[in-house]
Parts: sequence; structure tokens; C-alpha cells
Amino acid sequence: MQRVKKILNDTADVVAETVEGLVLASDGTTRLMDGHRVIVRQPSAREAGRKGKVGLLVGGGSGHEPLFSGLVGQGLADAAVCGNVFAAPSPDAIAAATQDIDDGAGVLYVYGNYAGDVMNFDMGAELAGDEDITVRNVRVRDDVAAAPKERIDDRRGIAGDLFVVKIAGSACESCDTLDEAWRITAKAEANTRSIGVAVSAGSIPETGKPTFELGDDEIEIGMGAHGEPGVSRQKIGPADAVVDQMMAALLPDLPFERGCEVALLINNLGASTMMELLIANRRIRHCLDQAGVGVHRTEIGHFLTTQEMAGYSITLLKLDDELKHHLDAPARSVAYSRG
Amino acid sequence: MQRVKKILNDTADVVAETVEGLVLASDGTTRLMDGHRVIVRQPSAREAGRKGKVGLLVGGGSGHEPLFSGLVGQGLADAAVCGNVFAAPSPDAIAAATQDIDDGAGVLYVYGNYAGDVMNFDMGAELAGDEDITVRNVRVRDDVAAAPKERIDDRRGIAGDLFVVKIAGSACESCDTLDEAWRITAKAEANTRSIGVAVSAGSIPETGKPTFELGDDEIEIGMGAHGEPGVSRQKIGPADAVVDQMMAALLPDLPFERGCEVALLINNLGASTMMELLIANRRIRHCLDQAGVGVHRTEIGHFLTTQEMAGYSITLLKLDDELKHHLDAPARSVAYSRG
Amino acid sequence: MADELDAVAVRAMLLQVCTRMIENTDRLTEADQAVGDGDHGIGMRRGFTAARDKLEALEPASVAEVFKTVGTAVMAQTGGASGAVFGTLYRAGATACGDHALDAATFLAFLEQGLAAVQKRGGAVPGAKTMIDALAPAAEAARAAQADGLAAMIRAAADAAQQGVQASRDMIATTGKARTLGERSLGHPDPGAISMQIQLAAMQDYVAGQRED
Amino acid sequence: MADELDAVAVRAMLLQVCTRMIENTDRLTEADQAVGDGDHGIGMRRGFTAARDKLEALEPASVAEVFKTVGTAVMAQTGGASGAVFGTLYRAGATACGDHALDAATFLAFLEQGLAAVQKRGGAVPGAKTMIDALAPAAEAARAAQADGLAAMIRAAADAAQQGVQASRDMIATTGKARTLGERSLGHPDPGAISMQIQLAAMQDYVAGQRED
Ligand SMILES: Nc1ncnc2c1ncn2[C@@H]1O[C@H](COP(=O)(O)OP(=O)(O)O)[C@@H](O)[C@H]1O
Ligand SMILES: Nc1ncnc2c1ncn2[C@@H]1O[C@H](COP(=O)(O)OP(=O)(O)O)[C@@H](O)[C@H]1O
Ligand SMILES: [Mg+2]
Ligand SMILES: [Mg+2]
Ligand SMILES: [Mg+2]
Ligand SMILES: [Mg+2]
Repeated sequence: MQRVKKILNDTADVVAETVEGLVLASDGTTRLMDGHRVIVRQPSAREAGRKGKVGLLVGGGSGHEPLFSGLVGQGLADAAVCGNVFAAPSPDAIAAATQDIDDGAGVLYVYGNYAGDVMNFDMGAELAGDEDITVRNVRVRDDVAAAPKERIDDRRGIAGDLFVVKIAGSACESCDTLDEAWRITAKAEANTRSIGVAVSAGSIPETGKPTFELGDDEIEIGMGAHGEPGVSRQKIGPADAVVDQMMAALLPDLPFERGCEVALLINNLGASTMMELLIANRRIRHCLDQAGVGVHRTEIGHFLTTQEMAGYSITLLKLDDELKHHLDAPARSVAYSRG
Repeated sequence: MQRVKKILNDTADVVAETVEGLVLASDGTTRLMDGHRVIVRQPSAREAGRKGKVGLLVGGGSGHEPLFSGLVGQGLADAAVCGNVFAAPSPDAIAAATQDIDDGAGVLYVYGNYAGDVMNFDMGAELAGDEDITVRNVRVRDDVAAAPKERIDDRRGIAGDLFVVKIAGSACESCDTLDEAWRITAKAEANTRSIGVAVSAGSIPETGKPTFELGDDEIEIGMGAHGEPGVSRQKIGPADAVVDQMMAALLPDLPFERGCEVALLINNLGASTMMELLIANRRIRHCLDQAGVGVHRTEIGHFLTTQEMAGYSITLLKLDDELKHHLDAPARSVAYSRG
Repeated sequence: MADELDAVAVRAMLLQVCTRMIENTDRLTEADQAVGDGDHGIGMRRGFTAARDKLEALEPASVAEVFKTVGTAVMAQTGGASGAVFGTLYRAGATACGDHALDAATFLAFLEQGLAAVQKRGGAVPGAKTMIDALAPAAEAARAAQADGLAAMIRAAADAAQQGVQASRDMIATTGKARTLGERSLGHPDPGAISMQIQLAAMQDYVAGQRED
Repeated sequence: MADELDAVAVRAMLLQVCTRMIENTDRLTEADQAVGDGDHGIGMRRGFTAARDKLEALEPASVAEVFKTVGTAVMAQTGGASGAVFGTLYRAGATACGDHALDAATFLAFLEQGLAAVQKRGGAVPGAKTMIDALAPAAEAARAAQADGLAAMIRAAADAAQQGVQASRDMIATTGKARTLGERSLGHPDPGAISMQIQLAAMQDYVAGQRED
């Protein structure tokens, strides 16, 4: 089979070149750590006059750009550690990033709940612990398709990362202690639910091959952010039916009840058209109206991608006043500038 | 041939459903005009206390989302008129939008320089003229691949639309007269140059067919925003070589000379990965460094798409203090929030 | 042989035009895929479907009203370059009809005023590979057939349009979305010219059918 | 027949492991495409290429140093789940070696301590369809072959790992990226288990080659 067509240099260099390009795209607001694929906010919080700030470290495998690396900046993460494509970063890089951003108040890690990330971030935290740095974790487990609610720890992190990192960024900016920033971030994580669908696969640049095969008329419901299989593979129906099925999985899970207010994220997994996402949004809002759920804020576009996978995910974050405050706080980065 | 796979309802309804979804995505900051596919800022400038503001109307064919409709908002356009997929909007919709936003100071039209748009916007302006509304046009002609510089009026508008609309939005917000807003916007347009490349085609939802065919190892240099052919079709080389070729067409055209400062836009035409754009950014910055051109601001992502076409364009806008001021002014919309 | 058509007959003739245009959606789309952005067929289908619906609902008071109805529907619903040019053709052409029934002189005026309006609107000259390259020869042939009556004039116009479509193959586009193709546009006929020819051929067939009655 | 390997020989044995792992890139990637995210082969290639480079530059002072070199390189360069688990296996296994040459007892300790560390690190139990399902039976077989010397022990371990790979076909994944596949993971072996088996088979072949010398 023909390699998937892309405009690349040597495929072994994609991650190194991507982080280089990301730093340049930040117009001086980030830098690359020496010897590691770690993108660090510049000036640092301390350099910008904010002493003793709780550090926020995010990261995971590459290939999902603009996340996580695009979320380093004011009101967001202090650093992002970038693994290889679809592979968690290594403990040494995580530890180095932790040391770089710690200013005495400890560091909060926010990352997706995958075996690889958990193991590597845990090892990184242990190495950082050797340097007397306190670390706490929030692992994003928003994908309702990954496991039933009773086994929430088996759920993986998908586009809900965006909201959790956004809120963590604001919390770490404003809270005095790591524990307080952790509490708010953990609440955001606990209130976030997502589900994705895909109609065609992405590919890993080094292999050049689609990571799965799907029939010409098939859709995968519950697709993971690396092309991991979802809950069902079926004939692709009209957009409204697809959305209805996704919403039926999302709404009862938390649950999102009548009278509650949410932030809504429709995330493009890669090659879907914005048109499809906007058409979905119509129906999502219809479903939310029916359920009596209000929308405080909508995000729609490419945030956590799976290379050129075609499909999208829907994320709902249930808000209270505290979460709303942190969600609406200003933020500036390559991938997310608001407020 | 199999239809291109997408998540849609009835393909005849895509535009109607897309504008509906866009308005909902704006969280109350836009509304849809009765009887027309026109998205209008809400509250209007007048309702927000800004009397006699110069109106800014943008628009063109649909299928390029998030532009133009995603650029309606504070510091940006007062309204966007949405044609069918790849088809300019009709004169009656343009005239209706013009009347809706005019507050006595006249209306500036900003749109891409295509025969269809020119004819329809001109007719719309004539209809508006019948109602004593003054209209001025800035037609974006940024695509250097479309015609040689001597025939600049034969050039079409591609992603440079973003910068021109951004600056027009700020100018219309702050200038007292239509002529002054026009002057600044026309300067922005005159200083903008773009070029695009594509490795695979987008499709029009109603036909479900790719709009062109390209060999498995081919790239089209100078690809238009509707899949119109470019200047050459060749074997796809490494990313750095592709970028070098694009920059060699861009830099001498204005020209962008040693010591000048630019805004840089790398626009995803649809299905390319952010990774590819970031990798390109690396090389673009290298080329700009070599040419002694500084970058004031970088935008990178999906702005003017061609459905699921894979490829990207590079836009340079040469800045002076006035343009920089208007480029940096705050803006809020579905597609573009900064500052 | 009807050498004059009243408003009701013109309505029937234009309904035939609508039907033919809708039937040719795929052909027109494919032609536009070769040299443009691939939407001409669906644009024309939208426009002429709207025109058909308006015509079907219309109790026509005049020939002018029939032409204008088509032009207005096409302009509003097609969008793009072709919505503007064909909308302009029918709307400007309508003003040539006055209160008259459609006879040879009126049809010639329709084509000539329509052509002038299209050229004024879009600024394209003959040879630029547009629908003008079917319309201009049609108008010219109509003028040459002035003395021959309506049916012969429409046939002459349709034949000339057909030749115009063929001639457009050898033209390099200098306007519209085919413009940047340059030499690559050679060998492909212009989509809008094909549309123009289909419309005139539909009129010809209608009038020929009338004649045989 | 070498029933004890010094640090230089262990280095040669692990170079053989690196070579085999690099050769199996495509097979491992395909296995991961079936049940995971399709990157296992390229991850292992990155990790074991780095390990090979480090080993080639190494003047090994001890067996422990050789194992640790591999573990550290794999952990730093592979990333993902497999970087963590194989990195942990070699690094934790290294601590079992002390200053000894590699004999049967040391190899058994390597496997058992490595296994324990991997289980502690990732929390996966046997039957969860991971590399543990090759490693645990290998360690068990090694213990049973305790009295038979190093070469026989490695052979027994490699054979058991091979059976573990087969057995993993019938397991439903409950960890890693295959987790959500549920029943759909049935029939496919675990990629990491295949890697474990390839590594033990490479060791076995090395020791067998040594013996024939
Ligand atoms: N300036 C012009 N004058 C006359 N006809 C034009 C002009 N520009 C384009 N056309 C016609 O429009 C046709 C294309 O129509 P269509 O595909 O519907 O519009 P678009 O180019 O906006 O996609 C061309 O084939 C050509 O015949
Ligand atoms: N918790 C765990 N314990 C042991 N091995 C694991 C665990 N999670 C995953 N693995 C192993 O890792 C393998 C996948 O490795 P790889 O594809 O490189 O990483 P990733 O899953 O991060 O893409 C699985 O086949 C499995 O053998
Ligand atoms: Mg992986
Ligand atoms: Mg068009
Ligand atoms: Mg067209
Ligand atoms: Mg994997």
C-alpha cells in the first residue's frame, strides 16, 4: 500500500522539527529546553514577577498537535513535554521539565490516562521527588466509550484535556498551594465527559500507514485519540443520528441534568471539515436544549488531533461558578487564546 | 467512484445547517438574518453604543469554514454573507446584509477577487446604492500563483483574507469615515501575498467527488482555494524543498525586503496535519531569517479551508506601524480571538 | 409554425430550458472539474430548479415577466459567476421585450441586450473562454438570420452556440476560476458556454416542437 | 558450553537482542495496529537502536551495567508503555545481578525481579494481555529449570514466552491501548508479549551459538 501522502522531511525527525516549529510559532513566548523535547513558557512565571507559582506540566505523545505543546503560555501550562508520535514521553524528560518549572510550590501534572503516560509520568515524578519537588497528578479520563463508569480509572483522556488544562492553568496561576490547584483541576476533570467518532484513519508518519481500516460506509463510535477501537463499528448514518448516539452516551454518564450549565467542545480529529463540526453543533445544541442543559461557552476546531484521522469528538464540562471563573480567565498560547 | 466519506445530513442542506451551527457556536454573539444566509454581529455596534460605525461586510462562497462567517464579531466584521459551496452569494443577500449593518457611515466590503464575487458584490452594492448607502470594496488578490504581478487584478484571494479582514475590522471599529477605513484596508491588501500547495483534493458535498485528481506522488504548487489549478504540478519533494519553492515565489513579489517586518500565516487547507504546518514553519522562519525579514506575529491553523483538501498556504503581510496597530487590536469571534 | 410566442408559450419554452439544465447537472459539473472548481452543474441545478418552481407558479402577464422571473431566480439561487451572468442575461434580456410577444426581432434584442449586459457586468471579452463565447456567436448568427423568422433564428443561434462551445476548447481562460490554468485549460470547453448552448438548444427544440404541431 | 557469561558476553547477547528487535519492527507495528495504536514496532526500534548504540560504546565493567545500559536507553528513547515496561524490566533486572557473572541463578533473579518491578510499575496482572503474559511464564519456566544451567534455563524461558504469546491471543485486554477493544481483541496476540518473546529467543540463540563454539 502507498504511504499516506504528507509534506514532510525525514520521518524520523518529525517530532524534533514539530517542536522547533511550535516554539517559533509562539512568537517568543516559549522556548525549547536544552536536550529535551520540552517546551517551556517564556518568560517563566518567576521571570514575569510571579514568585512561587504552582507549576503546571502537561504532555503526552506527539502527533496530536496543537495539544499539548500548543497550550504552553500565560494562563495555561508552564511546560509541555512531548513524546514521540503516540508514545508517552520518557521519565528523564518529565523530570527535567519538572525541575525547570518548579519554583518551590510544587508541580501539577495534567495528562491523559494511558498506561504509558501513567508509568512514565510516575517515574518522572519519582525522579523529581528525589530532588524534593512535590508533584500531584490529574489524569484525564473523559472518554466515556473507553470503559463503563464503574471502571472510570480505565477510561482514557481525549479532547477533554483542553478544558482540564485550561482550568488547571488558571488555577495554578491564582492558587497559593499545589493542593488547591489540584482540587480545582480534579473537579474539572471529574466533570468532563467526551466521546469521539471517526470515519477514516490517521497514520503514524514513520510507518506511513493508516492505523486502522474501516469500510467505505462505516463509522467507528467511541474511537480513541490514537485510533484505538471504540465501542461499535456501524454503517454511517446521517449526521443527526450520529450526534444523537454520541449525546445518548454522554448525557447520562455524569449525568448532565436539567438546569446545569456546560462548556461544549467539538474537536476535529484531523481531516473532517469545519462544516461537519458546525452541522454537528446544530444537533448537539438541539439535544442539550431537550435535556435542559445550557451552554456557557463553545469551542470548536482542531485541538487534540490524531494526525489526519477524519472524525470528531464532543466534550461536555459541567460548570459551577468556580470552574466558570477559571475557564473564562484569560489565556494566551499558540493553540488557545481567549479572554 | 465512492463518494467522499463525511458525516452529513442531506447534502442539499449543508450550507443552511452550517450557518445555523456557526451562529450557535458564537455563544450569542451573532445572529442569522431572516430569509438570508447572513450572519450578523450581536449586539450590533449601534446596540453596543457605537453609533455611526463604518460597517464591514465580508463573505463569499461557503465550504471554506471557518472563514468568512467565523470572522463576525467584535473588532472584526459586522456581517458575513454566505454563498453556496464555492459559489459567491447572491446580490439580494449582499444588499440585505448591507442595509442591515449600515448606520449611516457606509459599508466596506472585503472579499476575495473572483469573477463571481466581484459581479455579485457589485450588484449588491448597486442595490444598496438604490437605498443611498455608500459602499467601497477591497478585493483580496493575495495569491501570487494566480497571475504575474503586472496583472495583479487577475489574482484571486486566498488565506490572506484573514489579515485583511482583521485589519479592516479594527479600522472600521476606529475610523470616522468609510474612506479612511478603506485606505487602511486597501494598504493591508496591497501588502499581503500568499501561495498555496496541495497534495490531495477536497470535494463539494453535493457532488461527493474530489474536485481534482493528483498522482500519488504529486503536489500542486499554487493551488487555488477551490482546487483551481496552480502554476505547476510536480513530484512531491521534502517539506523544506516545498517551502523553499513557495518562499521563492512570495518574497520577491511584493518584495519583502531586508529589515521589513511581517505577519505570517500558515493556513491549513483542510486535512493536513498541524505537524506538517509546524515543520513548514521551521523552514519558513529559516527563509525569512536569510532574507532579513522579521516576524511580528504568527498565525497557524485552519482559517480558510477547501473542505478536506490536504495542503497549506503561506501568507506574508508586510507591516508598518499603522497596520501593526490594527492587526494587534483586540478581536473576538468563533474563528479568531486575540488580544 | 409559430413565429411569435406569447407569454404562456415562452413560459413553456423556459420550463423546457430549466428541465434540460437540471438534466445536465453532471455533465456541467464534470466540465467545471476540468477547468474550474467543479460546482457549475450543481449551481445551475439550484438556479434552474428555483426558476422552474417560480415559472410553474407564474400566471405570466408578459414575455418580459417570464424572462425576468427566470433571471431573478437564477441570480438569487445559483450564486457564483454563473448566477450573476445568467441572471444578468435573462434580466437584462427581459427589458428588451417590452410588452411584445416573442418574435424574431424581440429574440434578437433579448440576445444582444443580454450579451451587452453580461459583458458590462463581468468585463469579459470574447475569446476569454466564458459563456460569452457561446452567447456572442449566437447573437451574431441571430442577427444574420433576422429575416428568417423566430424558429430559424433560434436554430441559427443554437448552432452558433454549439460551434462556440467547440471553439472555446482552443481558448486560454483569462477570467473566472479557469484563469490560472493557462495552457492547461486548452482542450477543455468552457462550462458556462456549454450551459448557454444547452439553453439555446432547449429553446430550439421547444420551438421546433411547436412548429410540428 | 558457557554456563556463565561475563559482562562482555552479556553485552554481545544483548546486542543480538537489539538486532532482532530492530529487524522485527514491521511485525510488531502490525501487531499493534490490530489491537493498539500501531506504534509498537517503531517505538521498539527507537529504543533498541539507542540501546545498541550505547552498548557498542560501552566497555562493560559488570553484567549489571550492561542490563542497566539497555534499560536506560530503552526507557529514554522508546517512550510509551513499552518504554516504561521494558526499561523497567532491564533496569530492575540489572539490580538483581550484583557483581556476578550471568549464571542461571542470576538470570532467574533478573527475570523475577524484572517481572515484579514491571507489575509494580504498571499494575497489570497476568491475563491482562500484556508483555507480562510472556514474561511471567518465562520466569516460571526459568525457576523450574533452575537446576539445568543457564542455556537450558534461557531456552525454557523463551519457549514459555512463546506459549505465552499464543495464550495472549485468547485474552481480553484490560490495560493499555487494546483495553477498549474488549472481545474484539480476541484472536490477536499482544504486541508487547511478542517483543518479550523475541528478546528471550534472541538470548537463547546467542547462548546456543556460544555453546556450539
Ligand atoms: N466575467 C465573466 N463573464 C461571463 N461569464 C463568466 C465570467 N466569469 C465566469 N463566467 C462563466 O461562469 C462559468 C463558471 O460558472 P460557475 O462554475 O457556476 O461559477 P464559479 O466560477 O463561481 O464557480 C464559466 O465557465 C464562465 O462561462
Ligand atoms: N500496564 C502494563 N504493564 C505491562 N505491560 C504493558 C502495560 N500496558 C501496556 N503494556 C505493554 O505495552 C505494549 C504496547 O506498547 P507500545 O505500543 O509501545 O505502547 P503504547 O501502548 O503506549 O502505544 C502492550 O502490547 C503491552 O504488552
Ligand atoms: Mg503509543
Ligand atoms: Mg464556484
Ligand atoms: Mg465553478
Ligand atoms: Mg502502541
